[in-house]
Amino acid sequence: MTEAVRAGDGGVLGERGELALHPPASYLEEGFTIRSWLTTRDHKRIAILYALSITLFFFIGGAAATLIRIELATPNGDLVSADTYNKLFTMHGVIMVWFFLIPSIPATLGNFLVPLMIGARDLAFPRLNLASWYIYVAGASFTVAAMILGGVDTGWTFYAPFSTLYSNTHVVWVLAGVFVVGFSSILTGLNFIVTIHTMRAPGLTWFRLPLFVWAQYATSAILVLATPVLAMTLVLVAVERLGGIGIFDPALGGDPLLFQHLFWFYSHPAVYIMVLPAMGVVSEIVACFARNPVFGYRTMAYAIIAIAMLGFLVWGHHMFVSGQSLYAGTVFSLLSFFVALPSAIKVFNWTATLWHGRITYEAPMLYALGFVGLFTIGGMTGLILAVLALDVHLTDTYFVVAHFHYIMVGGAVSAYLGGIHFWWPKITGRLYSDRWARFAAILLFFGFNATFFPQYLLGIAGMPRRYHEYAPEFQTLNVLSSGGAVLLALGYLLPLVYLSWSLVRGARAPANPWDATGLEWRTASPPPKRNFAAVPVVEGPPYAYRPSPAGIVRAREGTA
Amino acid sequence: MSALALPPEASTIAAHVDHLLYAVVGVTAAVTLAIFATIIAFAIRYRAGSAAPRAEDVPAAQARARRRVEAAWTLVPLALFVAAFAWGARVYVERALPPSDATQLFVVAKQWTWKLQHPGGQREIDELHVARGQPVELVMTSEDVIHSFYVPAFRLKQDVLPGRYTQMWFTATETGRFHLFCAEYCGTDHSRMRGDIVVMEPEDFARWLEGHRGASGMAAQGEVLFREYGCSGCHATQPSAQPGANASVHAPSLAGLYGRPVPLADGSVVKADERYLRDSILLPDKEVAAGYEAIMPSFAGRIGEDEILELIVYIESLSDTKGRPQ
Amino acid sequence: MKTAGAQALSTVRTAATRPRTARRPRVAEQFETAVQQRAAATLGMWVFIATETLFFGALFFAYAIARIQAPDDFAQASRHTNLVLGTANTAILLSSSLFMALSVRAAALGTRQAAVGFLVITAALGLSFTGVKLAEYALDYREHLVPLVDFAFDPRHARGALVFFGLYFATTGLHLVHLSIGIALVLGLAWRLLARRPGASAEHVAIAGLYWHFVDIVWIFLYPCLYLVSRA
Amino acid sequence: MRGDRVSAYVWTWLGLLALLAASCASSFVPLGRLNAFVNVGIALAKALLVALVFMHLRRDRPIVRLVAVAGLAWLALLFGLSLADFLTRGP
Repeated sequence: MTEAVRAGDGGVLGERGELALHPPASYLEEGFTIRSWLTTRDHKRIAILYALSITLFFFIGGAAATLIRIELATPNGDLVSADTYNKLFTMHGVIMVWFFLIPSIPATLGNFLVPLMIGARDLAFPRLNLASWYIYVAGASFTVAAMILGGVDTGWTFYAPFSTLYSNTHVVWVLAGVFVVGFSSILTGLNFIVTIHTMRAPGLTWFRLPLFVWAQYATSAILVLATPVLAMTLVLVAVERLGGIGIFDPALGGDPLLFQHLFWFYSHPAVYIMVLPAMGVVSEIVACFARNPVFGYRTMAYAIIAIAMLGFLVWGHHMFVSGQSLYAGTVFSLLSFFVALPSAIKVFNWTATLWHGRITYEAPMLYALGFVGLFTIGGMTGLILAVLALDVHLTDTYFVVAHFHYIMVGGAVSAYLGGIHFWWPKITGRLYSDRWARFAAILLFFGFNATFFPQYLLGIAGMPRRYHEYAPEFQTLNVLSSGGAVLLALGYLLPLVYLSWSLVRGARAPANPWDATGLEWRTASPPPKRNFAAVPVVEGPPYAYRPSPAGIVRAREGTA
Repeated sequence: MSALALPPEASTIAAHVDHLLYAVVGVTAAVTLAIFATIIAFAIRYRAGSAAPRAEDVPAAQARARRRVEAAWTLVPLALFVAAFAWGARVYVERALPPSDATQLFVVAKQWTWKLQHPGGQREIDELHVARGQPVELVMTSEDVIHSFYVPAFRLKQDVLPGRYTQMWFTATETGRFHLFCAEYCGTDHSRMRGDIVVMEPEDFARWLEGHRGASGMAAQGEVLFREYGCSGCHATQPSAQPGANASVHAPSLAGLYGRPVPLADGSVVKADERYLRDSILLPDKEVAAGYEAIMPSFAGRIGEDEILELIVYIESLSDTKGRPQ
Repeated sequence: MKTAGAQALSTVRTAATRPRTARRPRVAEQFETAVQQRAAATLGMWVFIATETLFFGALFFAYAIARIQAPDDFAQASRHTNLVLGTANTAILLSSSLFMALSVRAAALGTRQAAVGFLVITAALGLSFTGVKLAEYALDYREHLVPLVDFAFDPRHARGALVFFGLYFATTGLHLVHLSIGIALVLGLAWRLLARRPGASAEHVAIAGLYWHFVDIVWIFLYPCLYLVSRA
Repeated sequence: MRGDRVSAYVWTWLGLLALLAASCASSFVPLGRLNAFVNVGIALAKALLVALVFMHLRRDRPIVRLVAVAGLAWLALLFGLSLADFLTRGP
């Protein structure tokens, strides 16, 4: 065995593993002009470009959500017209799904961390990576153009024949936007798959990979295999809308359920595109702050792959009352239970990772624990929806709305924020105020539950989704939900403030502020352009938090 | 409102759905709380600096623990899942198969109203009167986009598609007014596409039917259309009678057709149900009956959805297997 | 077990000592070796092909469902496609694949001239395919088979035939776009090989070859779906 | 690709042309629904030839073969599970 490196020393590996006193310039100092950013091929800088873009869209989509919640405070449509309301929820869905959630963790944290975690200098195709971002921007432009032209009222699901024949809004612009942004996802996925396959550092075997990398790998596979189907489906919608070729509209000889099959073939796995990376982030954080190896590491890795694959077999559970055949509905219900199993196992394993730990509760850990709680509720209610007879009553009601917000917002967004807080020192080289961050995490947790838990009850009571006006008996729960949304909105603004503040006034971050394992912590914060001064060689399993030498625990308490 | 904010339970199937719901929510809630309790217990007991004993070698301790728990927490959920699936599927199938004595009612959805028609010819808009205790089967179609017929109090929902019929059935158990919602987003006034299901005692319902009787029943109206559209020129409607006036045309007789298997020209056999009759009117070349030529003109674009339904009810009335009162 | 509370690691090789031999293909900064670079490029192209498989596959699926809905209309419509031109074009494309494969082989063996020659033949065959296809479009136009522009068909089968020809133009058009990209790629590569420019190695020819063959495979499936629905 | 013989390529090409001829000829034989299956079968055979010989799949790394199969396998999922609906509709 060669020389081992001590973690938590705050030092940086030099050319031959010695601690360098004068580390090379960080990637942030490689150029300061706008041009240097817009022409960069550095995966870390591209991650920052993505982070800025998706943050912008997160707040646009959030503004739409805020208006929706205000409108729903009363049963009558008194704030906006029915058409405006329909355009608002369409915009909210389209933006949050394709311009925030799908790229959120992969394109920002994934882009930044995958090469660092596997000890590579960059992704396999850096130019393609930059191209992905430009494609994202192009797709975003089409979508913004549709908004400026007057919006779209089809809902993010674009169900035919409403989208192909009956909607009088700028559907084709949004189709173009989503079509284009799909290729951004595909190219990111392609880049990750090739990178993880061919560029791992010496000794970094598959079962030494951090679970975050496993999750990115599985997500990439979904991106590459599902997104093209969506792309073609959107083309066919446009062909029918513009050319009158009857693919989906029965009046022209098409079949509207064909659209739903094609759409959900992508859009159900898309849920796993959003939540698998979140699971990866949470595994990293829970292990680090419990100071324990992830319980059942191999099982966790297999579960990620199982979810990615089984996720492709269950799309028909969105169609139990659609007119799909009885036989198909039954098959899809059974398969849906199977995909729940690996998810359940993951929750059990995160819980068990806490066992015998030495847990501390910095902000990232609070977000991660929030994820586990909210994801569990979202997953359990997903099981309820997989039960055929219950889905008949609950589908297309607020129960479904609450369910997928628990998974996508309570789950994916919590994990995204947790990940941002966890790796913020690495990305920016600055420390933020842990006190404010913990306050925001707790506020978001309660705000989220206040907003979305009442929606489960609304769904059970029978309130359909996408309703601009509703029966008066639903008002109490709607007011509760809207009240919670105020807390939630405040909670999302807080990180924007204190994280920005840290960029100006935050203390300089050491290379490894959390005493975490993983190669990304073995280089400076922020890392130099080429990530590592020397190619690291890995000689042991991941998450080697135990046995924990006393020195490291002391060092942690010193930095706290 | 009952526990869980459920709406009133007003159909036979609603009770079955609610039992299932209570069971599934009960089990998932119990498991969720157990997980949360464990997380909180571990979070407190194993906080940094606590005196709780820890294993010397945590990876080894984890490996030992896994052998004890992993099989259990994989197999127990799996068993629960299969049970939930089977129970849910049973009620789902029950929902799909109407009893043979169900009265057929007809629903045509259109942005943004529900048009409903009783076999006796009574028409209603955004309101449907039914009798308590009488099984009702809805035959539904849409004139434009996809809608969804949702009655929370019955725990039933079925998408209503253009270009084909979807079915749903229920037996109301409580009298009163219950919400009817459109549950599939259908455009501007989707949220106003609401109505009421009015469940009445059978004798009140009979009075209501009497008071709203139209000029004639659906079958009779269909018979008029059958002549107006010229169908009677070619198709016979009496079992042993001569073909229609236009005797030179060789067309299948419609007497006793409904519900029977029909051999097709391409060798396959289909059941003469609502779908087949509808497609034969609109797309006559699609499934040509064996022994006949594909000479019937298509009526697509010339005939409304409610007229097709009346024609179908008329053709049904020519059959013994499911004759309808006129 | 390591004593350090971290994923055990050490460093042996440094950037300075990374093997940078005098091999011809340049190794980009992010890669360690030319072998790694080639593995990445090949795998990348195959992942791209997998994506494209699903992209075209969804279109084939829509075709399949539409055909199940209106089998007779599709049969009638298919008889109006030009079987002679379609079959000839298939043969042209299959032959182009032969020359593409020969070019990849020649490039791998280092016979530059042969590689360039085969590439040019490949591109020429691709261009003739394009020419025939465009001529066929012109004939389709004359027979009033172009939806949106000029479409007239036996009214008994017009509904399904419109869908058929909509899909016909969508699929062949999309294929033609892919083929045109392939032709540009192949010609560019031939020129750079000839001029001994950077960015043209045996590896590049091999990657372009994979793409070319994939576009060929798409046509292999389009041919029976469009031309051979019913000729009996 | 270095190891392949020219003759292997030429034989493959001849095989492809023969299959093309067979495919075209078979469509003139009235087999009913079987025609479609024959056509798809021949197309699969041609695609397999191109993939294995021209695209060197038969001797490429396992991961590359896995990726190639994955594309087809996922397409089969789309067809298979959707047809579970389309082919079992009706009463």
